Amino acid sequence: MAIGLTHYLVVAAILFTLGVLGIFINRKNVIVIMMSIELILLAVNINLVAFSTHLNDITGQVFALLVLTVAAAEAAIGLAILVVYFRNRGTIAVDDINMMKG
Amino acid sequence: MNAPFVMPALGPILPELVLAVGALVLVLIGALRGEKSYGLVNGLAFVVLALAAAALVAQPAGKVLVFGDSFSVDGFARIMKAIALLGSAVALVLSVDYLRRENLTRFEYPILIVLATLGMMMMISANDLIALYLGLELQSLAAYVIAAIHRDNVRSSEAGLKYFVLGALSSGMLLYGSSLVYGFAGTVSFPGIAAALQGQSSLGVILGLVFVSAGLAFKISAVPFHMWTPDVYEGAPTPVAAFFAAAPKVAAMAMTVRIFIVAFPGIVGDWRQIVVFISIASMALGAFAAIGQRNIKRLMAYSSIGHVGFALVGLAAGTAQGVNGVIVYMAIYVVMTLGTFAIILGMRRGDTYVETIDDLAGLSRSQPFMAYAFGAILFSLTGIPPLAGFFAKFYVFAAAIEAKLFALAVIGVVTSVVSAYYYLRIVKIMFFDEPAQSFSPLTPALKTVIAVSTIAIALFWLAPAPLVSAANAAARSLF
Amino acid sequence: MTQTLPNLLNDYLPLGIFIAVSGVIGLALLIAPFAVAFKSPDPEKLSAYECGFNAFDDARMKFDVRFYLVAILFIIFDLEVAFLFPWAVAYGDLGWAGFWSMMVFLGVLTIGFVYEWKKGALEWD
Amino acid sequence: MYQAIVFLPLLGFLIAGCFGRFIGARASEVVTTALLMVSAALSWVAFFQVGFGTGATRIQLMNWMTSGALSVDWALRIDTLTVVMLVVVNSVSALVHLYSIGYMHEDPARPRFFAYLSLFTFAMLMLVTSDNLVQMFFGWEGVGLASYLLIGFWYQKESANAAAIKAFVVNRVGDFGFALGIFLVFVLTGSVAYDAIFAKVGGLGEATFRFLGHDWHALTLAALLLFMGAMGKSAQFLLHTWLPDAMEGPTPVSALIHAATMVTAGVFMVARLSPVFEMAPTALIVVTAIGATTAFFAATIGLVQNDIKRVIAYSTCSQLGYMFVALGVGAYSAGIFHLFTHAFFKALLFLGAGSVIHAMHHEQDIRNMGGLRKHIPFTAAVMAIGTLALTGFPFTAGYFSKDAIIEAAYASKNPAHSFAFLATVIAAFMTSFYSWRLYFLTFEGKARWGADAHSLHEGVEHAGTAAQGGHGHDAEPASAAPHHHDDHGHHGDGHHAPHESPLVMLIPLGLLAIGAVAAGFAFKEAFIGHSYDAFWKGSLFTGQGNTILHDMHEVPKWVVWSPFVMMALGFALAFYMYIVNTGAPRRLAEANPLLYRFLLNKWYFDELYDFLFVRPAKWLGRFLWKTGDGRIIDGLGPDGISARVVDITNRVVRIQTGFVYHYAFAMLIGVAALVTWYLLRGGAH
Repeated sequence: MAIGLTHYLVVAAILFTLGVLGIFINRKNVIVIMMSIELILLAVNINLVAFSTHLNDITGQVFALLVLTVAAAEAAIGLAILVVYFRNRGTIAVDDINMMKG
Repeated sequence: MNAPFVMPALGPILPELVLAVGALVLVLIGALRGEKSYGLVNGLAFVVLALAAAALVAQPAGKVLVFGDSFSVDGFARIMKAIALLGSAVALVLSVDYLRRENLTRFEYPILIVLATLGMMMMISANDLIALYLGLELQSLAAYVIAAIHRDNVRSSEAGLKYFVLGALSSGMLLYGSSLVYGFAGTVSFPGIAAALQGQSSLGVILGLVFVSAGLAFKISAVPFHMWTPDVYEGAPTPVAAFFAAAPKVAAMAMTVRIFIVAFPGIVGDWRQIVVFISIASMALGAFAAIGQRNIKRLMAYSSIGHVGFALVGLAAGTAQGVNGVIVYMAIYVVMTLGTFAIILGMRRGDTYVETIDDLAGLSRSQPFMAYAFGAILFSLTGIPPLAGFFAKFYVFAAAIEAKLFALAVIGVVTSVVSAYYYLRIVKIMFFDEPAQSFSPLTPALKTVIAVSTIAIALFWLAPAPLVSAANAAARSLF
Repeated sequence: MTQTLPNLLNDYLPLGIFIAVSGVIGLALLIAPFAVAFKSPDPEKLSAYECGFNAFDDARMKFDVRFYLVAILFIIFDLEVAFLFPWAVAYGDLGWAGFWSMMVFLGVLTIGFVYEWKKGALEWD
Repeated sequence: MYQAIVFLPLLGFLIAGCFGRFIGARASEVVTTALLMVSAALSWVAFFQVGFGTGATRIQLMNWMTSGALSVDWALRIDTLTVVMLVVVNSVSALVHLYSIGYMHEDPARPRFFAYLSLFTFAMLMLVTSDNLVQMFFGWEGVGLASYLLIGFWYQKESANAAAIKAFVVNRVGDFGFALGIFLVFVLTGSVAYDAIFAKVGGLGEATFRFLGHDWHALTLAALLLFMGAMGKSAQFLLHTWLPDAMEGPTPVSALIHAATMVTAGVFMVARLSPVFEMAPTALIVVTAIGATTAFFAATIGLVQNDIKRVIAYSTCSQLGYMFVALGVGAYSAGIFHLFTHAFFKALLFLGAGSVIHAMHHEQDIRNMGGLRKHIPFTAAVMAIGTLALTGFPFTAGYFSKDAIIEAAYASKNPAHSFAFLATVIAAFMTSFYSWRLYFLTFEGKARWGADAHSLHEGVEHAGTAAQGGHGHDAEPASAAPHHHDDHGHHGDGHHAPHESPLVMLIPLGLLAIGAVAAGFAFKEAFIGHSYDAFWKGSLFTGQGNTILHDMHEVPKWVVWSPFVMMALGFALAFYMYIVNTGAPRRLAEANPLLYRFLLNKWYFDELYDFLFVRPAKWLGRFLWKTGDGRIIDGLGPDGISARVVDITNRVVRIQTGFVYHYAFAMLIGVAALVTWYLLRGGAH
């Protein structure tokens, strides 16, 4: 069986779904959310690289590389904000992040 | 094999270059001079924004594509950039006094504003998916940090965290959609996508479009991707909320308009349904949810959601006239929003900033200038002629009617009537309720911003033509 | 479309083998230390690591938030440097414009580095 | 010249509004009044030039906005209809400005007051000179805003605020229809400029418009929507409730806005759009019916009201009904003629009432007046003139215009005409009765404000007003207290006789009295007589089958006499009940307690609206919010929708839980919904 474009797309879709589910099913820890976000971005990268190969077009890989670096910056900022939040609240449980509502 | 790599023309991106180099220089200055350098860096940030604006104004008319067609400098980009720069600069003006009183005078703040503005300029000019993503992230990453700039305040850091988590999710969705669009259209360039689709839509592209729209809708805080807005506005320091409500909205709206109009012109029928849906949802939610609010920043958050819905009515039309309406709407919206936030920042007793609506009670007696200016702005936000807000709504509704979107226009009118409730409620509290403790006098900066925005709103009807004709020309540059 | 069941399973055979092999290796690595490792604790081995962790401790323990900071700073520079590889590979085709582009990029990174240095992010205390 | 007419009031507004604090109250008064005087004088020049010459023109000021197919110019449309309105607006406004100098002389916020007055005048001028619907809408909202500001001028007074908000909200209902009407006209004709609309409207007789799943006759729908706006602005039946409450504003405001000008904007609009209405006969039936109902209904309420201003307010409401009857039966010129004459005598009555109130130390209840003729003879005389004109005494202004309407109603072929005729004739009787009742109770008979009666009353009254912040003079701001009325004594111990108002207030009264007597006689021929065509020059459109102007001169003699008879009967009855046998009214009221209460409570309209809209809103508000929030929303006015709104708000806000995962979930639901939608739809094609 040849591994075709569809397989990559399905894997990426599954990863993406897992990432999204991870964001709102998880109630415990914001770090898990960060990981879910990384998962989403990786799913995107799989998509991009798969399409790039399929289309024989380098743009997708360039895009993937940029996504990778931006994701790093995003993770860094996310963690920094998380640390600030932890200092103030003493918890990073997702359930506790609801000072503001309504 | 490849064409030799040549240096791209830098002239057309001079405003962006100014901002980028300026931001780097400011970082160096800040880093080398230490924490005391806020005043200097802040001043220089104004200079940088002003220089960028000057470079923008000096650009020749016409359309230029640079960086392998990924960056488009056209009339539409220029007018939206001008509005965004104005929004950022005024937001920066509003922040100075607040930051000093709250002991937040960190030199990073103006730098982040400049960087976010740079991101917005990229969003506005982006002509392919990569440039769009990079601009968006540059703006968002700066914004996440600014939201949490008040490090010792639990609300501010919660706002930053929420904004970050949801923002990251939304940019993930946008990216996923981008990857699908890239895969099924075979290119990331907007005109290329339009050419590849040839007016036909495949399921993959539609799926991609839905995800891209979700990401875009988050950035303009349209329902159902709006949930972050009230919490972030409430939690973030007020000048930050002012900044978020003005310039980034303009940039995100410009980006939305460009991607729909330039990349998917052939399948208007397909994406119009998305736009109509989120437009109606935003208008309705903005109108209804704001009514129960006590915190004026939260109220303004819902109000901004509603206004985005109104602006989207113009986009739903999908015509040059509609885009014209969107531009006019966003320009007027920015002026009204900045005026409102200037007033919110004026709600200060000594060194304490208050932000509930009840604190405004009887303002007409203690601070008539503030009360009348706010009254005018609120009437304008409601859309009562002859104030500017009326024209904003008028143009988008006119475009919707031209495009035969009668239901959308009628719903828009109805929701604007509903929204009158909460705007007029504030008027009632200001003018008719027993006075609460009065506020400290306005600072000159706030006074200026309030006065200028109020006059602009109140007298717009005398000469709407300059803005409208400029918007008209800008809108045509997209088609 | 109309594959017989054995054929379908045939298609997945490589996957099955892959899972089996990875399982075997994983288990082997877990079990091997018990069989072959020397067990002669001495004070040097039991003393805390340089980073301050005890050698034998709960793996889920809390540790200093400053590790995050270092990790974050590392990952940013690490990933930005990822741009250097494609650049180096294609360097011959790029010419001066390519060279200067990368220099500007590195310059921007350097400014970031100066900032974090001056802010004291590289100091432990 | 026309630019000057329109923009001088704006100049006055800007000067008084921006610099009022620096140049002082006196200068503000003088500047605004002088500018208005000039404007009024120019208006009369324009009136004769255009009406009796050939000066009709269109002055393009600028291209206002262009958006796709929609192009809106900002232009002044000067034709006979416009100049008639210019004369009415500017004359009354100038006199009211002058009058206010005297009336408001104790108020510390005079610059603001005069600025508002000028602003209102400017907006009204914008409305009447408009060249297209957008410009008209603009002026329409402008007068609404100015009216809101003026009704709530004494904002320390709770009831004034309530009245202002009520006026605002009720008018929004009408404006909503008006705006929809404009949209519909634009959709039908592709333009908002009058000329283009009128040119196209002829070909649209059969056009239909699909809305809410039903095909409507397009022009009828458009006309009805536009008329809805007119109903709000002109306080017609069902949307009338704001007008009497608006009497909370200072009396000169009532004279200017709620008698002579703004409330007639609806009449003007229908007349201006006569080509549209002529093409929509069904809409005209509605106009006639609503107008006749209002004329009758408001008159019945007027019979028993005791507040001097409210009586006149209901009378205004009723007279506006007459005008709509005229419009409805196609006699546009008769409607405008009545508008013209009514402006004079109604402004006169209001200003006269103001003079009485001024003389009586802010007493407004006519049961506590009486015998005032001896004390304030000039006011009594002009009030008598105004009353004569209102009731249609031969050869006064009202005689010509009102009789013309009644004759037109009789002669019309409109299906509602017999109802309209009956209603207007009976209303004429009631008009005469309540007008003379007002006059007799105020000026004749025994003084009921004598030392005993008055001091007792005054104690009550002033305790009441003190609770509202110590207002006098309808109710002045607290800052004016303790007030020293240099010219009319002081309150408290001892009582000083009422005395005539200062000259600056009497001059406008005199001028208006001349108008009230002569306006009808002088312009009858031009407005509705033989020089009709020469005067109007086509600015009012009448359809081909519309021969009403001819027919109304051919009605039987008894019809011509009926209004006069009614007037005489009304006078006689009032004379009997309030002069000869003063016990009769009480006995009558006691004999028919239900009817009396029904009328006294204005047909229970406020109570009905209260029950239908306000009460459920309050109940739901309390129920849903449990806290004080309910008051805030409900304080905004009679709005049943507010309850629904609150309900929805609560649901919406409940979604906003504050939890990140709920927010993310909402986003996912959004995406999922859109994807599902496309998948399903994709299957469909």
